[in-house]
Amino acid sequence: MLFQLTNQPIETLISSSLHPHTGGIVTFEGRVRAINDDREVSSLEYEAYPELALHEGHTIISEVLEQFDILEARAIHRTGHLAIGDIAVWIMSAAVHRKEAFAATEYIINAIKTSVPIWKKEHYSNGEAIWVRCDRCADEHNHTAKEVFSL
Amino acid sequence: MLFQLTNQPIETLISSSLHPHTGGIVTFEGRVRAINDDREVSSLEYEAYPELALHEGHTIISEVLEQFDILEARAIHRTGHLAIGDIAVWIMSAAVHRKEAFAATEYIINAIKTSVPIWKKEHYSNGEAIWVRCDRCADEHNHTAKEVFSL
Amino acid sequence: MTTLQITYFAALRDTTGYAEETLTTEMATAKALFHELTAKYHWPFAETDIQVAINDRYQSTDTLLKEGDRIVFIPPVAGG
Amino acid sequence: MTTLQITYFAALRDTTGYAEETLTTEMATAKALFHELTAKYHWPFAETDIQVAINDRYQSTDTLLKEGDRIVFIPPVAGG
Repeated sequence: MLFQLTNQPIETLISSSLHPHTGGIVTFEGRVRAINDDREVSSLEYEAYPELALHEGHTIISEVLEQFDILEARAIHRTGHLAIGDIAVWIMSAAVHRKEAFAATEYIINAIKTSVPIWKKEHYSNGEAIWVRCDRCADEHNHTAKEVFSL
Repeated sequence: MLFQLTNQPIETLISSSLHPHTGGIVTFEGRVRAINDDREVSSLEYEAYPELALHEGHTIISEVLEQFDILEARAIHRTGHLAIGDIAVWIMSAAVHRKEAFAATEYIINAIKTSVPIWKKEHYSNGEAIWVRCDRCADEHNHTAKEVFSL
Repeated sequence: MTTLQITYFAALRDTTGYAEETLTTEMATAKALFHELTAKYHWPFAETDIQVAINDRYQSTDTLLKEGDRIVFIPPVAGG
Repeated sequence: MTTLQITYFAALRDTTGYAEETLTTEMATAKALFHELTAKYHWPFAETDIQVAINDRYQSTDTLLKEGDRIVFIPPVAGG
Protein backbone atom coordinates (compact mmCIF):
# COMPACT_ATOMS: atom_id res chain seq x y z
CA MET A 1 0.00 0.00 0.00
CA LEU A 2 1.48 3.34 -1.01
CA PHE A 3 -0.28 5.41 1.63
CA GLN A 4 -1.86 4.10 4.81
CA LEU A 5 -3.74 5.48 7.77
CA THR A 6 -3.50 3.54 11.00
CA ASN A 7 -4.63 3.88 14.58
CA GLN A 8 -1.94 1.41 15.67
CA PRO A 9 1.72 2.20 16.48
CA ILE A 10 3.48 2.78 13.18
CA GLU A 11 6.53 0.77 14.31
CA THR A 12 4.48 -2.39 13.89
CA LEU A 13 3.79 -1.65 10.21
CA ILE A 14 7.26 -0.81 8.93
CA SER A 15 8.64 -3.63 6.89
CA SER A 16 11.56 -3.56 4.59
CA SER A 17 10.84 -5.27 1.36
CA LEU A 18 13.52 -4.10 -1.00
CA HIS A 19 13.93 -3.81 -4.71
CA PRO A 20 17.31 -5.44 -5.50
CA HIS A 21 18.60 -2.28 -7.17
CA THR A 22 18.05 -0.25 -4.02
CA GLY A 23 21.21 1.55 -2.97
CA GLY A 24 19.84 4.28 -0.72
CA ILE A 25 16.83 4.50 1.55
CA VAL A 26 15.79 7.76 3.15
CA THR A 27 13.17 7.74 5.86
CA PHE A 28 11.44 10.54 7.66
CA GLU A 29 9.71 10.05 11.00
CA GLY A 30 7.59 12.82 12.40
CA ARG A 31 7.39 12.42 16.16
CA VAL A 32 5.17 13.96 18.80
CA ARG A 33 7.20 16.72 20.43
CA ALA A 34 6.99 17.45 24.14
CA ILE A 35 7.16 21.17 23.42
CA ASN A 36 5.41 22.95 20.57
CA ASP A 37 5.48 26.73 20.23
CA ASP A 38 6.71 27.00 23.81
CA ARG A 39 3.76 25.09 25.23
CA GLU A 40 4.19 21.81 27.08
CA VAL A 41 2.31 19.15 25.16
CA SER A 42 1.04 16.13 27.10
CA SER A 43 -0.43 14.19 24.17
CA LEU A 44 -2.20 14.70 20.90
CA GLU A 45 -4.88 13.42 18.63
CA TYR A 46 -4.88 13.12 14.87
CA GLU A 47 -8.18 12.96 13.06
CA ALA A 48 -8.36 12.13 9.36
CA TYR A 49 -11.08 12.38 6.76
CA PRO A 50 -10.27 8.87 5.62
CA GLU A 51 -11.82 8.66 2.14
CA LEU A 52 -10.15 11.86 0.96
CA ALA A 53 -6.93 11.41 2.96
CA LEU A 54 -6.30 8.00 1.39
CA HIS A 55 -7.04 9.38 -2.07
CA GLU A 56 -4.74 12.39 -1.65
CA GLY A 57 -2.00 10.34 -0.01
CA HIS A 58 -2.09 7.77 -2.78
CA THR A 59 -1.98 10.55 -5.39
CA ILE A 60 1.10 12.12 -3.76
CA ILE A 61 3.02 8.85 -3.70
CA SER A 62 2.00 7.96 -7.26
CA GLU A 63 3.15 11.33 -8.55
CA VAL A 64 6.46 11.03 -6.71
CA LEU A 65 7.04 7.60 -8.23
CA GLU A 66 6.57 9.15 -11.67
CA GLN A 67 8.48 12.37 -11.12
CA PHE A 68 11.52 11.20 -9.14
CA ASP A 69 14.00 8.55 -10.13
CA ILE A 70 13.13 6.23 -7.26
CA LEU A 71 12.22 2.58 -6.95
CA GLU A 72 9.76 2.68 -4.07
CA ALA A 73 7.98 5.12 -1.82
CA ARG A 74 5.57 4.63 1.06
CA ALA A 75 3.95 6.72 3.76
CA ILE A 76 1.96 5.84 6.86
CA HIS A 77 0.08 8.42 8.95
CA ARG A 78 -1.15 7.72 12.42
CA THR A 79 -4.63 8.66 13.64
CA GLY A 80 -6.14 8.69 17.13
CA HIS A 81 -4.49 9.46 20.42
CA LEU A 82 -0.65 9.70 20.49
CA ALA A 83 1.81 10.09 23.35
CA ILE A 84 5.05 12.10 23.37
CA GLY A 85 7.67 10.38 21.21
CA ASP A 86 5.16 8.37 19.15
CA ILE A 87 5.63 8.35 15.40
CA ALA A 88 2.91 10.47 13.79
CA VAL A 89 4.05 9.93 10.23
CA TRP A 90 6.58 7.62 8.61
CA ILE A 91 7.81 8.02 5.06
CA MET A 92 10.42 6.14 3.08
CA SER A 93 11.85 6.39 -0.41
CA ALA A 94 14.23 3.88 -1.92
CA ALA A 95 16.38 4.70 -4.92
CA VAL A 96 19.41 3.55 -6.83
CA HIS A 97 21.10 6.82 -5.93
CA ARG A 98 20.61 8.68 -2.71
CA LYS A 99 20.04 12.22 -4.00
CA GLU A 100 16.67 11.26 -5.45
CA ALA A 101 15.66 9.42 -2.28
CA PHE A 102 16.35 12.53 -0.16
CA ALA A 103 14.43 14.75 -2.57
CA ALA A 104 11.46 12.39 -2.83
CA THR A 105 11.11 11.90 0.92
CA GLU A 106 11.23 15.63 1.60
CA TYR A 107 8.72 16.27 -1.18
CA ILE A 108 6.30 13.69 0.26
CA ILE A 109 6.28 15.11 3.78
CA ASN A 110 5.74 18.63 2.45
CA ALA A 111 2.90 17.46 0.22
CA ILE A 112 1.24 15.52 3.03
CA LYS A 113 1.32 18.59 5.24
CA THR A 114 -0.22 20.67 2.47
CA SER A 115 -3.00 18.56 1.09
CA VAL A 116 -3.90 15.49 3.13
CA PRO A 117 -6.96 16.20 5.29
CA ILE A 118 -5.67 15.34 8.74
CA TRP A 119 -6.10 17.55 11.78
CA LYS A 120 -4.20 17.68 15.02
CA LYS A 121 -5.52 18.47 18.47
CA GLU A 122 -2.85 19.24 21.02
CA HIS A 123 -3.49 18.51 24.68
CA TYR A 124 -1.39 20.61 27.04
CA SER A 125 -0.17 19.84 30.50
CA ASN A 126 -2.38 22.62 31.91
CA GLY A 127 -5.48 20.73 30.71
CA GLU A 128 -6.25 22.85 27.65
CA ALA A 129 -6.68 21.31 24.20
CA ILE A 130 -6.80 23.03 20.83
CA TRP A 131 -7.08 22.10 17.19
CA VAL A 132 -3.82 23.39 15.82
CA ARG A 133 -3.97 25.70 12.89
CA CYS A 134 -0.83 25.33 10.93
CA ASP A 135 -1.33 27.13 7.61
CA ARG A 136 2.33 27.23 6.79
CA CYS A 137 3.62 24.02 8.28
CA ALA A 138 4.84 23.03 4.83
CA ASP A 139 6.99 26.16 4.91
CA GLU A 140 8.10 25.62 8.43
CA HIS A 141 10.61 28.41 8.81
CA ASN A 142 7.78 30.93 8.70
CA HIS A 143 5.49 28.72 10.66
CA THR A 144 3.37 29.98 13.49
CA ALA A 145 0.88 27.54 14.84
CA LYS A 146 -2.26 29.48 15.55
CA GLU A 147 -4.93 28.40 17.92
CA VAL A 148 -8.26 27.78 16.26
CA PHE A 149 -10.09 28.03 19.54
CA SER A 150 -9.84 26.44 22.91
CA LEU A 151 -12.30 23.73 23.81
CA MET B 1 28.89 7.11 20.12
CA LEU B 2 28.65 9.60 17.29
CA PHE B 3 30.39 7.47 14.68
CA GLN B 4 30.88 3.73 14.86
CA LEU B 5 32.47 1.03 12.76
CA THR B 6 31.06 -2.46 13.13
CA ASN B 7 31.53 -5.87 11.57
CA GLN B 8 28.08 -6.91 12.84
CA PRO B 9 24.72 -6.31 11.10
CA ILE B 10 23.86 -2.66 11.60
CA GLU B 11 20.21 -3.50 12.36
CA THR B 12 21.31 -4.80 15.74
CA LEU B 13 22.87 -1.47 16.71
CA ILE B 14 20.13 0.97 15.82
CA SER B 15 18.38 2.22 18.90
CA SER B 16 16.08 5.13 19.21
CA SER B 17 16.91 7.21 22.19
CA LEU B 18 15.17 10.50 21.63
CA HIS B 19 15.56 14.02 22.81
CA PRO B 20 12.09 15.14 23.95
CA HIS B 21 12.10 18.12 21.58
CA THR B 22 12.60 15.85 18.57
CA GLY B 23 9.98 16.47 15.92
CA GLY B 24 11.60 15.02 12.84
CA ILE B 25 14.06 12.20 12.30
CA VAL B 26 15.67 11.61 8.94
CA THR B 27 17.61 8.42 8.35
CA PHE B 28 19.69 7.27 5.44
CA GLU B 29 20.52 3.64 4.84
CA GLY B 30 23.05 2.72 2.19
CA ARG B 31 22.39 -0.82 1.04
CA VAL B 32 24.40 -3.27 -0.99
CA ARG B 33 22.96 -3.20 -4.51
CA ALA B 34 22.63 -6.31 -6.64
CA ILE B 35 23.68 -4.32 -9.70
CA ASN B 36 26.38 -1.66 -9.80
CA ASP B 37 27.44 -0.01 -13.05
CA ASP B 38 25.68 -2.77 -14.96
CA ARG B 39 27.63 -5.56 -13.30
CA GLU B 40 25.94 -8.22 -11.21
CA VAL B 41 27.31 -7.99 -7.69
CA SER B 42 27.27 -11.12 -5.55
CA SER B 43 28.66 -9.61 -2.35
CA LEU B 44 31.11 -7.03 -1.14
CA GLU B 45 33.71 -6.24 1.42
CA TYR B 46 34.34 -2.98 3.24
CA GLU B 47 37.75 -2.38 4.73
CA ALA B 48 38.40 0.58 7.03
CA TYR B 49 41.52 2.20 8.37
CA PRO B 50 39.99 2.22 11.82
CA GLU B 51 42.06 4.81 13.72
CA LEU B 52 41.62 7.46 11.04
CA ALA B 53 38.08 6.44 10.03
CA LEU B 54 36.83 6.85 13.60
CA HIS B 55 38.58 10.19 13.92
CA GLU B 56 37.20 11.53 10.63
CA GLY B 57 33.72 10.15 11.28
CA HIS B 58 33.62 11.71 14.73
CA THR B 59 34.80 15.02 13.30
CA ILE B 60 32.05 15.01 10.66
CA ILE B 61 29.29 14.38 13.18
CA SER B 62 30.69 16.94 15.63
CA GLU B 63 30.81 19.60 12.93
CA VAL B 64 27.27 18.81 11.83
CA LEU B 65 26.04 19.14 15.41
CA GLU B 66 27.60 22.62 15.50
CA GLN B 67 26.60 23.81 12.05
CA PHE B 68 23.04 22.51 11.71
CA ASP B 69 20.13 23.19 14.00
CA ILE B 70 19.72 19.57 15.07
CA LEU B 71 19.46 17.76 18.38
CA GLU B 72 21.25 14.52 17.58
CA ALA B 73 23.21 12.85 14.82
CA ARG B 74 24.78 9.41 14.52
CA ALA B 75 26.37 7.27 11.87
CA ILE B 76 27.41 3.60 11.74
CA HIS B 77 29.49 2.09 8.96
CA ARG B 78 29.79 -1.60 8.37
CA THR B 79 33.08 -3.36 7.69
CA GLY B 80 33.82 -6.88 6.51
CA HIS B 81 31.84 -9.09 4.17
CA LEU B 82 28.30 -7.98 3.22
CA ALA B 83 25.54 -9.67 1.24
CA ILE B 84 23.08 -8.05 -1.17
CA GLY B 85 20.55 -5.96 0.76
CA ASP B 86 22.74 -5.56 3.86
CA ILE B 87 23.02 -2.08 5.32
CA ALA B 88 26.49 -0.69 4.60
CA VAL B 89 25.96 2.64 6.32
CA TRP B 90 23.22 4.01 8.57
CA ILE B 91 22.87 7.67 9.45
CA MET B 92 20.27 9.53 11.44
CA SER B 93 19.67 13.14 12.38
CA ALA B 94 16.99 14.32 14.77
CA ALA B 95 15.78 17.90 14.86
CA VAL B 96 12.98 20.08 16.09
CA HIS B 97 12.16 20.90 12.46
CA ARG B 98 12.53 18.53 9.57
CA LYS B 99 14.34 20.76 7.06
CA GLU B 100 17.50 20.74 9.15
CA ALA B 101 17.31 16.98 9.70
CA PHE B 102 17.15 16.37 5.93
CA ALA B 103 20.07 18.74 5.29
CA ALA B 104 22.23 17.28 8.08
CA THR B 105 21.68 13.67 7.05
CA GLU B 106 22.52 14.40 3.41
CA TYR B 107 25.60 16.36 4.46
CA ILE B 108 26.84 13.49 6.63
CA ILE B 109 26.58 10.83 3.93
CA ASN B 110 28.35 13.09 1.43
CA ALA B 111 31.11 13.85 3.92
CA ILE B 112 31.58 10.18 4.81
CA LYS B 113 31.95 9.29 1.15
CA THR B 114 34.51 12.05 0.70
CA SER B 115 36.79 11.75 3.68
CA VAL B 116 36.37 8.60 5.75
CA PRO B 117 39.03 6.03 4.79
CA ILE B 118 36.90 3.02 3.92
CA TRP B 119 37.34 0.95 0.79
CA LYS B 120 34.97 -1.35 -1.02
CA LYS B 121 35.76 -4.54 -2.88
CA GLU B 122 32.98 -5.76 -5.12
CA HIS B 123 32.65 -9.46 -5.85
CA TYR B 124 30.83 -10.22 -9.08
CA SER B 125 28.79 -13.23 -10.02
CA ASN B 126 31.39 -14.16 -12.67
CA GLY B 127 33.99 -14.65 -9.92
CA GLU B 128 35.91 -11.41 -10.42
CA ALA B 129 36.53 -9.00 -7.57
CA ILE B 130 37.79 -5.42 -7.69
CA TRP B 131 38.49 -2.59 -5.32
CA VAL B 132 36.06 0.04 -6.52
CA ARG B 133 37.42 3.43 -7.35
CA CYS B 134 34.78 5.97 -6.78
CA ASP B 135 36.42 9.39 -6.90
CA ARG B 136 33.20 11.25 -7.31
CA CYS B 137 30.78 9.19 -5.30
CA ALA B 138 30.02 12.27 -3.24
CA ASP B 139 28.91 13.93 -6.46
CA GLU B 140 27.06 10.94 -7.68
CA HIS B 141 25.46 12.35 -10.79
CA ASN B 142 28.86 12.49 -12.44
CA HIS B 143 29.96 9.28 -10.87
CA THR B 144 31.71 6.57 -12.76
CA ALA B 145 33.04 3.77 -10.67
CA LYS B 146 36.39 2.86 -12.11
CA GLU B 147 38.11 -0.39 -11.65
CA VAL B 148 41.39 -0.11 -9.81
CA PHE B 149 42.52 -3.47 -11.03
CA SER B 150 41.19 -6.98 -11.01
CA LEU B 151 42.51 -9.39 -8.47
CA MET C 1 -33.84 23.33 -2.91
CA THR C 2 -31.05 20.76 -2.62
CA THR C 3 -30.72 18.11 0.04
CA LEU C 4 -27.14 17.33 1.02
CA GLN C 5 -25.25 15.10 3.39
CA ILE C 6 -22.78 17.19 5.39
CA THR C 7 -19.96 15.66 7.42
CA TYR C 8 -18.00 17.63 10.02
CA PHE C 9 -14.47 16.91 11.19
CA ALA C 10 -12.20 18.26 13.88
CA ALA C 11 -12.76 21.92 14.82
CA LEU C 12 -15.94 22.14 12.75
CA ARG C 13 -17.48 19.11 14.43
CA ASP C 14 -16.82 20.74 17.78
CA THR C 15 -19.05 23.67 16.71
CA THR C 16 -21.94 21.47 15.58
CA GLY C 17 -21.77 18.82 18.26
CA TYR C 18 -22.41 16.09 15.69
CA ALA C 19 -20.47 14.57 12.80
CA GLU C 20 -23.17 14.39 10.17
CA GLU C 21 -26.37 16.05 9.19
CA THR C 22 -28.77 15.97 6.28
CA LEU C 23 -29.51 19.52 5.26
CA THR C 24 -31.77 21.13 2.72
CA THR C 25 -30.54 24.43 1.37
CA GLU C 26 -31.34 27.12 -1.17
CA MET C 27 -27.66 27.83 -1.67
CA ALA C 28 -26.36 27.04 -5.15
CA THR C 29 -22.63 26.69 -4.51
CA ALA C 30 -20.35 25.28 -1.86
CA LYS C 31 -19.12 28.79 -1.11
CA ALA C 32 -22.64 30.07 -0.45
CA LEU C 33 -23.33 27.05 1.74
CA PHE C 34 -20.14 27.77 3.68
CA HIS C 35 -21.43 31.26 4.50
CA GLU C 36 -24.83 29.89 5.50
CA LEU C 37 -23.21 27.41 7.89
CA THR C 38 -20.74 29.99 9.21
CA ALA C 39 -23.71 32.16 10.23
CA LYS C 40 -25.45 29.19 11.82
CA TYR C 41 -22.47 27.71 13.72
CA HIS C 42 -20.24 30.77 14.17
CA TRP C 43 -17.27 29.19 12.42
CA PRO C 44 -14.05 31.07 13.11
CA PHE C 45 -12.72 30.68 9.56
CA ALA C 46 -12.53 33.00 6.59
CA GLU C 47 -13.70 31.78 3.21
CA THR C 48 -10.07 31.64 2.07
CA ASP C 49 -9.12 29.33 4.96
CA ILE C 50 -11.48 26.60 3.91
CA GLN C 51 -11.44 24.00 1.17
CA VAL C 52 -14.37 21.84 0.21
CA ALA C 53 -14.66 18.18 -0.68
CA ILE C 54 -17.67 17.06 -2.67
CA ASN C 55 -18.23 13.31 -2.79
CA ASP C 56 -14.80 12.75 -1.25
CA ARG C 57 -12.73 14.79 -3.71
CA TYR C 58 -11.44 18.35 -3.43
CA GLN C 59 -13.54 20.71 -5.59
CA SER C 60 -13.68 24.42 -6.24
CA THR C 61 -15.88 26.26 -3.76
CA ASP C 62 -17.74 27.64 -6.79
CA THR C 63 -18.96 24.15 -7.67
CA LEU C 64 -22.74 23.91 -7.99
CA LEU C 65 -24.34 21.64 -5.43
CA LYS C 66 -26.33 18.64 -6.60
CA GLU C 67 -29.00 16.65 -4.83
CA GLY C 68 -27.47 14.02 -2.58
CA ASP C 69 -23.92 15.38 -2.63
CA ARG C 70 -21.69 14.54 0.32
CA ILE C 71 -20.13 17.80 1.45
CA VAL C 72 -17.14 18.22 3.78
CA PHE C 73 -15.68 21.62 4.62
CA ILE C 74 -11.98 21.31 5.32
CA PRO C 75 -10.28 23.72 7.69
CA PRO C 76 -6.50 24.12 7.40
CA VAL C 77 -4.91 20.70 7.66
CA ALA C 78 -2.22 19.88 10.24
CA GLY C 79 -1.00 16.39 9.48
CA GLY C 80 2.58 15.15 9.41
CA MET D 1 67.83 8.15 6.68
CA THR D 2 64.47 7.78 8.38
CA THR D 3 62.91 4.57 9.59
CA LEU D 4 59.13 4.44 9.22
CA GLN D 5 56.28 2.07 9.92
CA ILE D 6 54.14 1.73 6.77
CA THR D 7 50.66 0.19 6.79
CA TYR D 8 48.88 -0.86 3.61
CA PHE D 9 45.14 -1.15 3.13
CA ALA D 10 42.87 -2.42 0.39
CA ALA D 11 44.23 -2.13 -3.16
CA LEU D 12 47.68 -1.12 -1.92
CA ARG D 13 47.96 -4.12 0.37
CA ASP D 14 47.17 -6.35 -2.58
CA THR D 15 50.26 -5.00 -4.35
CA THR D 16 52.58 -5.59 -1.40
CA GLY D 17 51.18 -8.87 -0.15
CA TYR D 18 51.48 -7.73 3.46
CA ALA D 19 49.81 -5.13 5.64
CA GLU D 20 52.81 -3.61 7.37
CA GLU D 21 56.47 -3.07 6.87
CA THR D 22 59.28 -1.21 8.59
CA LEU D 23 61.14 0.76 5.96
CA THR D 24 64.23 2.93 5.98
CA THR D 25 64.25 5.66 3.36
CA GLU D 26 66.24 8.64 2.14
CA MET D 27 63.07 10.38 1.05
CA ALA D 28 62.30 13.56 2.93
CA THR D 29 58.56 13.95 2.30
CA ALA D 30 55.50 11.74 2.07
CA LYS D 31 55.21 12.64 -1.62
CA ALA D 32 58.76 11.49 -2.38
CA LEU D 33 58.13 8.28 -0.44
CA PHE D 34 54.96 7.73 -2.47
CA HIS D 35 56.99 7.86 -5.68
CA GLU D 36 59.61 5.50 -4.26
CA LEU D 37 56.93 2.96 -3.32
CA THR D 38 55.09 3.40 -6.61
CA ALA D 39 58.28 2.40 -8.43
CA LYS D 40 58.77 -0.57 -6.11
CA TYR D 41 55.20 -1.92 -6.10
CA HIS D 42 53.88 -0.60 -9.44
CA TRP D 43 50.99 1.25 -7.84
CA PRO D 44 48.36 2.22 -10.39
CA PHE D 45 47.68 5.63 -8.83
CA ALA D 46 48.71 9.15 -9.71
CA GLU D 47 50.14 11.40 -7.03
CA THR D 48 46.89 13.41 -7.10
CA ASP D 49 44.81 10.30 -6.39
CA ILE D 50 46.46 9.60 -3.10
CA GLN D 51 46.22 11.14 0.33
CA VAL D 52 48.54 10.40 3.19
CA ALA D 53 47.97 9.83 6.88
CA ILE D 54 50.87 10.35 9.25
CA ASN D 55 50.37 8.99 12.75
CA ASP D 56 46.67 8.40 11.99
CA ARG D 57 45.80 11.91 10.79
CA TYR D 58 45.54 13.28 7.26
CA GLN D 59 48.57 15.41 6.43
CA SER D 60 49.87 17.24 3.40
CA THR D 61 51.98 15.04 1.14
CA ASP D 62 54.68 17.70 1.49
CA THR D 63 55.02 16.92 5.19
CA LEU D 64 58.57 16.05 6.24
CA LEU D 65 58.94 12.51 7.50
CA LYS D 66 60.19 11.93 11.02
CA GLU D 67 61.84 8.90 12.58
CA GLY D 68 59.22 6.39 13.72
CA ASP D 69 56.25 7.92 11.88
CA ARG D 70 53.36 5.65 11.01
CA ILE D 71 52.59 6.22 7.35
CA VAL D 72 49.44 5.15 5.48
CA PHE D 73 48.86 6.01 1.83
CA ILE D 74 45.18 6.33 1.14
CA PRO D 75 43.80 5.55 -2.30
CA PRO D 76 40.42 7.04 -3.25
CA VAL D 77 37.90 6.07 -0.57
CA ALA D 78 34.66 4.27 -1.39
CA GLY D 79 32.66 4.07 1.81
CA GLY D 80 28.98 4.73 2.28
